[in-house]
Amino acid sequence: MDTTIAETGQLWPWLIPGLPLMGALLTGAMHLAGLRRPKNDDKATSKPLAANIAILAMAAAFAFSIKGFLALRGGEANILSTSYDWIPTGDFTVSWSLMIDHLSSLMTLVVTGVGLLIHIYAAGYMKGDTGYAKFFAYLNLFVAMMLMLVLSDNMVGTFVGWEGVGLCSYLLIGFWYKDSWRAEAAQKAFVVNRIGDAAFLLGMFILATTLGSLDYSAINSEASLLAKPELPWKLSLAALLLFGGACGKSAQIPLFVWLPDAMAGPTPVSALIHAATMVTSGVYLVVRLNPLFAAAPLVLTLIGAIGAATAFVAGTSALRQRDLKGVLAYSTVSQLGYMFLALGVGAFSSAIFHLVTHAFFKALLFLAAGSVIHGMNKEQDMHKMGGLKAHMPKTCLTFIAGAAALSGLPLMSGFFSKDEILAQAFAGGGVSLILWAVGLVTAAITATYTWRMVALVFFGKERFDKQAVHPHESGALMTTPLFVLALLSVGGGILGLPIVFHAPHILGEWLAPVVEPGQAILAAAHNGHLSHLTEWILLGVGAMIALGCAHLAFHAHRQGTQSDLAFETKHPELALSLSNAWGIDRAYQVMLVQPVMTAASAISTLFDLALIDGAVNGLGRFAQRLGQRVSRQASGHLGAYGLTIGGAACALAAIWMWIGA
Amino acid sequence: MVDLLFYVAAAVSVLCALGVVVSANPVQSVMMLLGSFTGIALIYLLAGFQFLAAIQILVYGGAIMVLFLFVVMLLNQGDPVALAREQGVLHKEQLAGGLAVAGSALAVLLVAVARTDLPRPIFGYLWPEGGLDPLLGMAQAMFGPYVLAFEGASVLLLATAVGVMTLAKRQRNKPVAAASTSEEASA
Amino acid sequence: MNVPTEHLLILSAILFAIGMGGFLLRRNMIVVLMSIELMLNAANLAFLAGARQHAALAGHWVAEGPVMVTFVIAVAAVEAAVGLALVIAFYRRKQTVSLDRLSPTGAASKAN
Amino acid sequence: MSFESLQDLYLGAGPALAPLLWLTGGLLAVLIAEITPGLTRLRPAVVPAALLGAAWSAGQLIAEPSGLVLGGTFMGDSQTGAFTLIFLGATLLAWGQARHYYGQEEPFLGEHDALLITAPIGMILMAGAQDLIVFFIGLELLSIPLYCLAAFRRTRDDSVEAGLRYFILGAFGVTLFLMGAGLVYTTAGTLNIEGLGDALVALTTPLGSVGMALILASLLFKAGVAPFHLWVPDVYQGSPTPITTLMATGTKAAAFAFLLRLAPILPSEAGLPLGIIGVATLALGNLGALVQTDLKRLLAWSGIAHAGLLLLVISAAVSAAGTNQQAEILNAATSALLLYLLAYAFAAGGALGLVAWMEADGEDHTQLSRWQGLGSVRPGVAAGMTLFLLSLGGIPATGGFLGKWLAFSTAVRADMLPLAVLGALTSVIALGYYLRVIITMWMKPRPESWAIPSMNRPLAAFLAGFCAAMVLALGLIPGFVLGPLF
Amino acid sequence: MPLLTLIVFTPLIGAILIALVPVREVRVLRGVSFGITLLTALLGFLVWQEFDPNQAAFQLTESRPWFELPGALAVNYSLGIDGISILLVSLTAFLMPLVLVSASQSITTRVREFLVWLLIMEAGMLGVFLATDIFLFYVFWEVSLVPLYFMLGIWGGERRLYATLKFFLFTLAGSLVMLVGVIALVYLSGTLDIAALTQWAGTQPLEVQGWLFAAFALAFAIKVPLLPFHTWLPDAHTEAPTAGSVILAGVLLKMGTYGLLRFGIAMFPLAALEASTLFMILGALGIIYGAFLAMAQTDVKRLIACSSVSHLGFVVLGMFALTGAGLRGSVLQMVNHGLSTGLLFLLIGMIYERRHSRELADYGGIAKVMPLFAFFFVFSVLSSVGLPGLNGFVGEWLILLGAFEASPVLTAVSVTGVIFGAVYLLRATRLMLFGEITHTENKTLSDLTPRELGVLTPICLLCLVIGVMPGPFIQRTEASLAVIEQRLDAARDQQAARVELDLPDDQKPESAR
Repeated sequence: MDTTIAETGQLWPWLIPGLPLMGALLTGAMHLAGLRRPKNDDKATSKPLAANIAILAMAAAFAFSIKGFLALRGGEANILSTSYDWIPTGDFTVSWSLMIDHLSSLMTLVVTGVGLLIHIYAAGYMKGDTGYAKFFAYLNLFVAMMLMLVLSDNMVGTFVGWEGVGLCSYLLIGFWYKDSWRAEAAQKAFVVNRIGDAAFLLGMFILATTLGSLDYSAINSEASLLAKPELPWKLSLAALLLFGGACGKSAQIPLFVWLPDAMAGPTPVSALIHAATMVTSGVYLVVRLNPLFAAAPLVLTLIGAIGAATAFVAGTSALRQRDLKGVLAYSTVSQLGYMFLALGVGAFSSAIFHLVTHAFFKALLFLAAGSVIHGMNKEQDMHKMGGLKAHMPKTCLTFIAGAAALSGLPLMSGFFSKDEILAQAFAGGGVSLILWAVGLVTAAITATYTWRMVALVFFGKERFDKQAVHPHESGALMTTPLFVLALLSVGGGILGLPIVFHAPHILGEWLAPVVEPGQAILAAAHNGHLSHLTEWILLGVGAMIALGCAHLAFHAHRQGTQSDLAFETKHPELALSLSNAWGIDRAYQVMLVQPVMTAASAISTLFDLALIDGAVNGLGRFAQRLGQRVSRQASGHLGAYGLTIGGAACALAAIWMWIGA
Repeated sequence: MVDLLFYVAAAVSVLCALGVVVSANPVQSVMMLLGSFTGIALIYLLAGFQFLAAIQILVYGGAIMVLFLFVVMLLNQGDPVALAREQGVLHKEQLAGGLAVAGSALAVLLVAVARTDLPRPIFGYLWPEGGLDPLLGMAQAMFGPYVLAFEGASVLLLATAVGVMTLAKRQRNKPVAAASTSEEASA
Repeated sequence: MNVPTEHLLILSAILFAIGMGGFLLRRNMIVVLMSIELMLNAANLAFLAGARQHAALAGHWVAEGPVMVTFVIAVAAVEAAVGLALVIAFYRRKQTVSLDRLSPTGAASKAN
Repeated sequence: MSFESLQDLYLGAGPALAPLLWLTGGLLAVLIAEITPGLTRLRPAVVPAALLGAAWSAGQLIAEPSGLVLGGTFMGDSQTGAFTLIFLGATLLAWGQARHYYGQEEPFLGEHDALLITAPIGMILMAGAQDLIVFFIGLELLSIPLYCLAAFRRTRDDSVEAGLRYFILGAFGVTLFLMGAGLVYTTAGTLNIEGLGDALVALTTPLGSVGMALILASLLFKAGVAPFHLWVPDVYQGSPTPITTLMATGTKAAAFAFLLRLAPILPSEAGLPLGIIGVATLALGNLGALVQTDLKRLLAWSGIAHAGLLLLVISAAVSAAGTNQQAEILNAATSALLLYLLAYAFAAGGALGLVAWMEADGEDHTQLSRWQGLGSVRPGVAAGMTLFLLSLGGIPATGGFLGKWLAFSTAVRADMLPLAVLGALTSVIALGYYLRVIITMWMKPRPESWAIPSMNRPLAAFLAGFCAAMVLALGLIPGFVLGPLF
Repeated sequence: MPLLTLIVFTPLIGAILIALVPVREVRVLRGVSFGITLLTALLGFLVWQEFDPNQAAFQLTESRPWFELPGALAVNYSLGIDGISILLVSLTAFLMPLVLVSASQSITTRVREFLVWLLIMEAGMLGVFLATDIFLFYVFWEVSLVPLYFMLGIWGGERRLYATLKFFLFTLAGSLVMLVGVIALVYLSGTLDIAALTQWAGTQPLEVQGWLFAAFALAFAIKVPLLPFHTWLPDAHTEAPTAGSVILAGVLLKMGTYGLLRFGIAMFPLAALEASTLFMILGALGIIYGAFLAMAQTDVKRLIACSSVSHLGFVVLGMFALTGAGLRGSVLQMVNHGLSTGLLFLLIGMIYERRHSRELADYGGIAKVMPLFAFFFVFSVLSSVGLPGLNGFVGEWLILLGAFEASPVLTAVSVTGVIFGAVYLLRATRLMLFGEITHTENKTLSDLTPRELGVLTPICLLCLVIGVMPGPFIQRTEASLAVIEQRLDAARDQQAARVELDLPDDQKPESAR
């Protein structure tokens, strides 16, 4: 890590997470203040104010992100901003410090940019909700935490954001807490995230104890140094555990189960947290620590494998969803799998590329879906939609743009990012070829479910109850962000055009200083440079598959729900298990959750109450009973007293005689 | 001859003591007790303690026995009705226990006696020089070092008189004067 | 008399044991008191045995034993008086001198 | 022996005997006041006057010990003086509690006082005895008045029976002592403690051992140590409460005072068995107390437990015999016993005093259930009782804690750590029943229909307050006791 | 100015003052006692200010001869404060006024008695932390038991009598064993001064240290409470009135961990090293076990109580890791647990006063009618589960880091406590706050009053401050902890030398324990 740190005295980077945090505090205070007021108070006055504050905070944060970006672009070294010591551990000290480097700068741009759009959208979407100010407080807090996550110079700071976004996710999933299933989903999200966090913690401890520091710069330089000779297994273990943390946050097998349930939150939340930002933090972490992971090839392979598996499993699940947001949720999991697949083959910048484009088009898809749901009076079942193109053209248009990007139709942003990953996998050779194959299949699946969704929602017959539902287009506040995002989804590809286009890979070059150390370590392992021809062929294959599957799926579902129902009647069990993510969630319930709860009640009643407490109380009762017996000796029967005293005297005399002897 | 007399006296006192314990009639027990005390007094005499033999007879025979007899009579304990009411002589429920404890007491004492080698005086257990009796020595000790015990005993007698009087008095009639009673005289 | 001290002690022990037997086995309080008197006498014999033993060893009379015996005899009288007074007090309440007629105690504790 | 030599003998013993003379004088004065019509009214003043005079003399004795007096039969040292103070305090408490306690027996208070003032004479003789003869007379002087006093409420079966039980067993105990003393005398040729100390070899012969064991048995009986403890609950419960106070505090103290004198002449191997007996007694007493529903009986059982702990102290002193820290441990044991007994006297005496007070409202008020919710109507009484019980339980800031500290520290210093730990653990049970009383008083509601206990007993209130103050003072500023004594 | 004496005796004198106020003047009683606790808190703040973080030894010391024990042992009334106690003293002084205010609503019967006990309790607890004479320490140690006993027994719930007895006897059993240990220590060393005792004990061989350590550790383990001795805690917590629960969780349990540190680790480093694995195992087991217990509870107060077992497992784990981070973390976590669990108990108390039920099943959906309550509840839960940015995280993180150095495996086991903590606390949150209101009684619940907000807010703010800026808190402990670390290092050297010496004789160090 030769990118040295130039300036440490600057505190303005703190404004990037700080402003949303202030926004959160302000809007939160507004919410709390609103609670204390009489019920019939005019809340309307405070409402736009809350949204405005939040949006303003986001805009300012975005502005400062750009400032950071420009500073770096101007050739400045990484900007380190240390405020004060946080935790002195005795051996080293953890500080509150932020670092703007090429990676974090990019992430802040994405987070604040997409976040800003979603905020604007949410101002329209949440209109009329009683928890309006609260919602924006949470949303702003989330952004602050996410920025903390990506900006922190050390792992502990990242962990603050890491858990902070988890918390906000919890709060937002359970935003409509009156429905207990939403509250349960929130709890599940938090707990599953915590499993990952626990692994993260352990990984962090390994690094802290072996390397003596938790600053990224120190870890990355140390790790790459250690990588040269025999790698200590401890570092591999650390990498594995950190990946465990990433699994939790980025919803990878085996910890992905919370994400589909997380759709219980309001749709902007799904867009922001469960598609664009928080779930990508796992990817961010691996890239941030790329020398460490590069130095642990086994872990890297595992990451690739898990990524591929997740991509496939989630993709197939997405095929059978009837819930609009369900499809998107599983799609997100699947795409995250893609990113991990990329990480697994050492294509760090490709993963980030996909992360960025995914943030664009998935946010778009969610927001558009939100617009649909909004227009359909909270209806989410695709089987009860159809033909919405006519009712909400703007939404339809933007949704199709997103779908095209997601499914990787040629020249869309997703096309480039996905194909870059596939190309890298193919270039890796050996085991990576399997990953490539899985990726390709998943690409086909992706195209299939995406266009199934498009067809079911916007085309074909109108299957909803026309008396009850009057689909309508959303307001400008909501559609404007859609268009911005659509633009980004379509054109995002220019960030990373393939080499064969002979255009600069903007993103790759931008990230080069960050991923270089990792790449350097990996360089020894494989040097996958593809010939231009191969790359052309791969691009072509990708385009063909995407187009073909998209076409087939669109036409199969255009007519309506028949093909879905046909499949369900033909393979009912398969359909069910597919729609439930291969039944993994159910398996967790049966194999993990229930045993733990049973064990808890068993420990509580059988072990603790019966055994330990029983022993304590038993001791008490035993003493009581013994006391009864002892007490009963003094019965008032003088004969017995005499016998005891005489006998005892004799015994004492005998003992004494024995002692004397 | 003198020694033989000791064994006779010892036998008498032991037999009488047994009689005290097993007699059904308390009056008989009192008489047996008197016999036992007399035997012991004889042993005192044989051992050279004439004064002690005398007070043994005087105090035990003359006072304590009379006291016992008096109470037995007072409470009609010789009466057949009373005898019947007391449900047998011995406490059958704790016969075994009592015998065991008494027996073990005897055993412990006898073992202790048997296993201890008391030094034997060269000239046997004959009277020492300087008189027939340790009376002078006793007097000197009582008014010398043991004066505290002696005076204590006198206080004890006084307290006993008060206590016994209080106990034996019937309730509700409060006499002011503390006349000496038969109990006190016995001391 | 040239009887060894041991024999006096044995006599004392036997009388003590008999007294203890009476004390433990008889129901009649008055007889129990008599048994105590027997035991006191047994103890007195032991004191005299000691006094004789040490007098014989030392060649002159020793005073402690006989003094003790005197006190014991006095105390025996005292105890007899107090004991009988208590028996009378008890008899006045229960019209009996049987030890078995003492009320049982500690019964209340079972209620707990 | 000439008159002059006798004069020397007597006069030298003056300071040591002064407390005894005060008390004897008091006894005579009580009797004279009782039978002289004009002086009857003076009688209530006589006993406290005599007790205070004796206390003053005892204080003098502590300040200037006169050592062995009367030809080595009596020890007039500060230890005797200190124990004397405890005896006098106990007697004073009992005397105070007895005012207005008796109903029908009130006319006999003269006799009562005469007997009451005799008991400490015996106790002092026991505490100072350096000769078994003196001890024997002391024992009788203590016991005989207590037999009579236990049966003092002749209108009640339990009182008469308490006296009878106490007497029959006590007389049996005395015969054990006498038999033992006889055997000891036969082997060692002396009844003097110092002489016995010189003839330790004789005491380890079987005959001597049996003798010592029988003496010990009788002492343990008086102290109420298991397995000689069975009489304690019955007698404590049946006796008039003031007399229970005297027995619980005075008799126990006297027995242990003499055990302390005896400790140096016991074989050091006896330390362990004695310690085990002590801990067993501690456990037994506490277990017995755990299930009692009568306060007096509960305090009796707890008294047994306390005796067990004190025996542990004695055993520490015994086991240190012959080692180079004998003197040190003996000193520690002495101070531990004294302080423990002092604290115990005030705590148990205070508690029993409150019981006696409550009894004014009915004979069944010794029942714990009758104390229910007392804290809400008579918080002062309940608070006092709480303080006394906490002191008995050895909670810090009370005298009981300091006693416990010293007691355990003696055992620990004599390398009896396991016994000390066992003792500590068994005393947890003690808190179980003390807390039950506290729970009853404070944490259970008082039935509406129950009358509020009367409060018109200024002397009892004063004594309870005094005890409470002493318990606290011993816990918080123990220097005033520890300083002059040790 | 004898600051420490003032801080101990202000509540005590206050208690006497209160006792003189007529029972009926409830307002006066409350006002005066609040004033007194406030004054104490002010004094606590002064102590905090006066405290010199760079000094490792006791400071602000005061000493006066008290009395002399036989054996020429001078007992002194001596107070002092160092890095180990400063946080706890401040915490006690800080919490008390708030507890008092919270109690003013819930306690309506026998108010004067309650206030007297509360003030005595404060004096006792402060005394425990401030005493530098072991006799004085022990006196305060046991004296602080009594007030809680009464508070529990008089103002507690239905099974209060059982709980009081259990609480008292359990703790006392440990205390008495400790008493024997104290006595042995004192007479072996010939001093009662804690600093001198620490010096002396450190030089003793393992055989001596081991026994003494065991005697002390048992008492503290019961108080903490460590695993097999924990069953008194749920009962006591469940039955105690809110103020009692808060004090119990906030301060009283800390007496155990404080003791383990001062009289376990600092005093007997060799023994602590030997016992460290055992205690870490107990701590880790406690974490998991407490969490499992909490998961199975249906009574929310009992649930929080069980969570205490789990949280204190963390403290013990970190402490007996015997590493710099672990020690720091455990010292800080004592405060954190006091704050966050105290908060939770306060909140449970507030809802209990409205609804008179502690059953989870009787609630549900009350976030709708009590949004402020919900806010504070969630805040407390988050603080309790150790969310970064709040106090719990800093302590837990340091503890786990420190523990990881000592035993990665046990740390891995303990880390699951982080997960389970989220499980049971969020479950409770969900069942209480979220979902539809199913009980009609709950529909009319009123939200927190300003007074209640006044109680909760300062604690929450402190949670936040410790979370983002624990520096001033940790810094004050550092000097003293550094000394402990030095002692431990010396002991480690000694241990190593000993192992080398003993190796020929067939692995003696194991059996030497």
